[in-house]
Amino acid sequence: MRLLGFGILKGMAVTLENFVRSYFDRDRRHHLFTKEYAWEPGAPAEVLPARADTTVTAHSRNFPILLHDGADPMGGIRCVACQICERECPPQCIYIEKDYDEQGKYIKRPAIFDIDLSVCMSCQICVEVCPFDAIVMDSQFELSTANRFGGLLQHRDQLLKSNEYYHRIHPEEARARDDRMAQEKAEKEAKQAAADAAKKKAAEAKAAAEIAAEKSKPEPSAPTAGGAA
Amino acid sequence: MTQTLLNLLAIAVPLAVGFASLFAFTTWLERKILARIQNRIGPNRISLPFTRFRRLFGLIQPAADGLKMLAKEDIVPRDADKLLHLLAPILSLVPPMMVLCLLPLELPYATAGMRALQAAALDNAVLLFFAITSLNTLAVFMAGWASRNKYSLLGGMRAVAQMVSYEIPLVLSAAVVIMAAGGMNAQAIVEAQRAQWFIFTPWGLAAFLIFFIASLAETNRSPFDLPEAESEIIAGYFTEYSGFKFALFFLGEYLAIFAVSGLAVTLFLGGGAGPWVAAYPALSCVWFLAKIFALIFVMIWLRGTLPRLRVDQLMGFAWKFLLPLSLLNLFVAAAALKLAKPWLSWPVGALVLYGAAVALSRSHRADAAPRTYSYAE
Amino acid sequence: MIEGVAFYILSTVAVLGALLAVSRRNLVHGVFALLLFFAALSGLFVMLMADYVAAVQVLVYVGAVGILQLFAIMLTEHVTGDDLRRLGARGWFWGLMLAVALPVVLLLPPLLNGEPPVPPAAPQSTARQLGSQLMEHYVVPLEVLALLLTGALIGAVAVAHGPEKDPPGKDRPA
Amino acid sequence: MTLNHYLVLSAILLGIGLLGVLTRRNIIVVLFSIEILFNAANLNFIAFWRFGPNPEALMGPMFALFAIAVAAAEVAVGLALVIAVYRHFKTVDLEKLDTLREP
Repeated sequence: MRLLGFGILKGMAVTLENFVRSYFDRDRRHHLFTKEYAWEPGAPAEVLPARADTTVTAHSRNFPILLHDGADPMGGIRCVACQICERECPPQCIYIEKDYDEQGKYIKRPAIFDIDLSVCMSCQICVEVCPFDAIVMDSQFELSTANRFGGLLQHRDQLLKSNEYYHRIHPEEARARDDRMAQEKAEKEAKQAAADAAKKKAAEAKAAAEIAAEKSKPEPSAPTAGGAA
Repeated sequence: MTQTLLNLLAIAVPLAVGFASLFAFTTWLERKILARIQNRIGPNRISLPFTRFRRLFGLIQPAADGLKMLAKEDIVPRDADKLLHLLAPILSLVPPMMVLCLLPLELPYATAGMRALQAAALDNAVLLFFAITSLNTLAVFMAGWASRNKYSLLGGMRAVAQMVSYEIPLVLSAAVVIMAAGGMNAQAIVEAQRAQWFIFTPWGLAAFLIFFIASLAETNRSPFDLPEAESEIIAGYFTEYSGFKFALFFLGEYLAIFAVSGLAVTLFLGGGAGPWVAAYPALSCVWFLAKIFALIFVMIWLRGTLPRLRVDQLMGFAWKFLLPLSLLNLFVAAAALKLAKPWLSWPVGALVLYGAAVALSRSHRADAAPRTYSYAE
Repeated sequence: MIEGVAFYILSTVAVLGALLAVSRRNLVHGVFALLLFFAALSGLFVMLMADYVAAVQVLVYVGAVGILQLFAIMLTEHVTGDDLRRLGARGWFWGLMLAVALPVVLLLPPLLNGEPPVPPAAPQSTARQLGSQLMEHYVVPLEVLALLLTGALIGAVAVAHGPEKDPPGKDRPA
Repeated sequence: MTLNHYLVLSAILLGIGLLGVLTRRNIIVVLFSIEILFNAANLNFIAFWRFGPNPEALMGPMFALFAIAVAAAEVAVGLALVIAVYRHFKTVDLEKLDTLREP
């Protein structure tokens, strides 16, 4: 028996149930999905949320940062200013200038490395193309600034973060990346070693060949000196 | 002369201050309830400056909104009608404020002379109520016209058409109660409901539903908020308003909601009557406000559930469904009151009303026949 | 004393509203002035102890008739009425003369000799008696009025409806 | 306030209404002025009722109510006619609507 207005009442029953159970129900279906902010708005970026159920998960990506190994940012900086990411960046929001020492020789470090976060679209292409794993995505989102024009243009020193910080925000990815780098390094050393070994062998072979060549060469030059002495 | 002035002030000021602060509370209530319906938390971030309280469930959000509205720049279009542009929000605020005095809300300390907190214990209170609320339609049109903007004029005209066509079922359903109570004095109507609230009689319930639906449309709320919906013609008639004038419009709208639901409580839910009122007469004011907020909860609940009506559905619903039903309800109530045999007139009345409603809604289904498309050869 | 002040305020508002409604070039301003005039008149009715008529005046005139005229203005041209000469229509002089002469002629007799009748006791609120009289004494005029209003309603809709936009043709079902 | 005050006021309103009817060329403003005339008459009814001999007979308010109802009906039909005229003649200027007059 179709009561007049039955559809409306059914709809209202659903919303009322949702309203009431959102207060009392802890299971997934009715619980409030949005949680509090990850951390206090004023806290410095370095401080990570103490509570576990943060809204910032291990897979949240925001804007790129530069990595450096060890404590000294400029000492352990991975970026060598090869400018691949500058060329690959679709919105062209990265600006790099190479660093030169006094004699003008190019030392593998960026003098200027600027990323304009207001232009960056977090596409992560720079992370993929970087051969030196020097640039990764950060998950810090409290980036609002007062002035609109220069505020979001981050310079090299603001971008530089320690590898250890990277491990804290994206543990699995950082570990995977470090393992891969370690493995590549091992391979390179192995290849290097193999190459050295090969080179050494080649050198020995060449040396042996030269000795052999010298032995065979004196006979033809002194055939008269008494044949097989 | 000064005594009467003091008396009036002693009643008018709490009305104005009380209902304005209730407005702030209702905006918070509305956002919290809507949020909870949609599995979110609702405003809870604003904290009182310079105090320890961090986040009082967002109770300070209305104050923050008010401050923001004050701080916002008040932009007036260049060739707008300056005078009318300023006058529209004021005219949308004055009628609800005036009408609030007509409600039989007994403030506890009201002097014995003014038994019911009615600044104007008028004899034809209900008629004056509808006369003054019809001024709202003017404010809406004035806002639409004064902004010299095609879309706000269109939005204004649509809002005026909607408010005018929903005013008739509103008045007719109130006429049923006036007939039953035998007078238009709000106090007399509350007295007449001492034995039994009008909502518990079949024709009373039908009148209450029609009144409630028509009041939703009258204050541009929930399913009928087409004129001011963001997704429709921009924001309807107050597109060109910003800053405090915009806030005045909202204050006017919420006061209109209080006024109309206050009248619904007086007409159908027995005004300030409730348990223990005999023991503590002050409780009648609490009961009155509690019932108003119950109605407001239903309005917010409807807003969280029902989708918005199209213009033609909106107008069709008013003229083809509500109006004939309220006319029929008038006859049924007259017959029931004349017959005065509840055991007979109630079931018959309920049956007639329900049958008419089903017949009316089914008769409109007819024109929703499957469309026939004709393609160009 | 209060009544005197109230009377003068309301009457000046009424006269001003009427004058503006007649003379304003922008029709919308004219309508709002007219509504101000209706409201002032409703105030005067309250002063004359006819509160029911005052409420009906506000409901009918300020609420409905005002909106009706606004809709009419919107549907016709010259909303701002710039090009129409206002008072300068050809016969304005004689119109003004007649408009002044008629009230003076009508007012002379009572002002000259009749002393103003003393106002009797203020009648109580009239809603209840009006209702009962309407139902008993004035039933026939009430029904005639009802017929007139229905006739006006249907007539207005028929006249304003105008020709069917595109009469049902071959492929559009009637 | 005495009866004469109200009579003077309604006379002035009558004058203004006549002024509007006779001098304005836009039909709608003429309708405004007719409304003003109606209301001036209503004011007289109520004034005479208030200061008249027996107020219980309620003659004044009764007449005023009927006058208001008729005036509302008149405005409705009048404006419908104006819209029909505007749709046909494309103008609301009284000077131009002279097809009934012989040239």
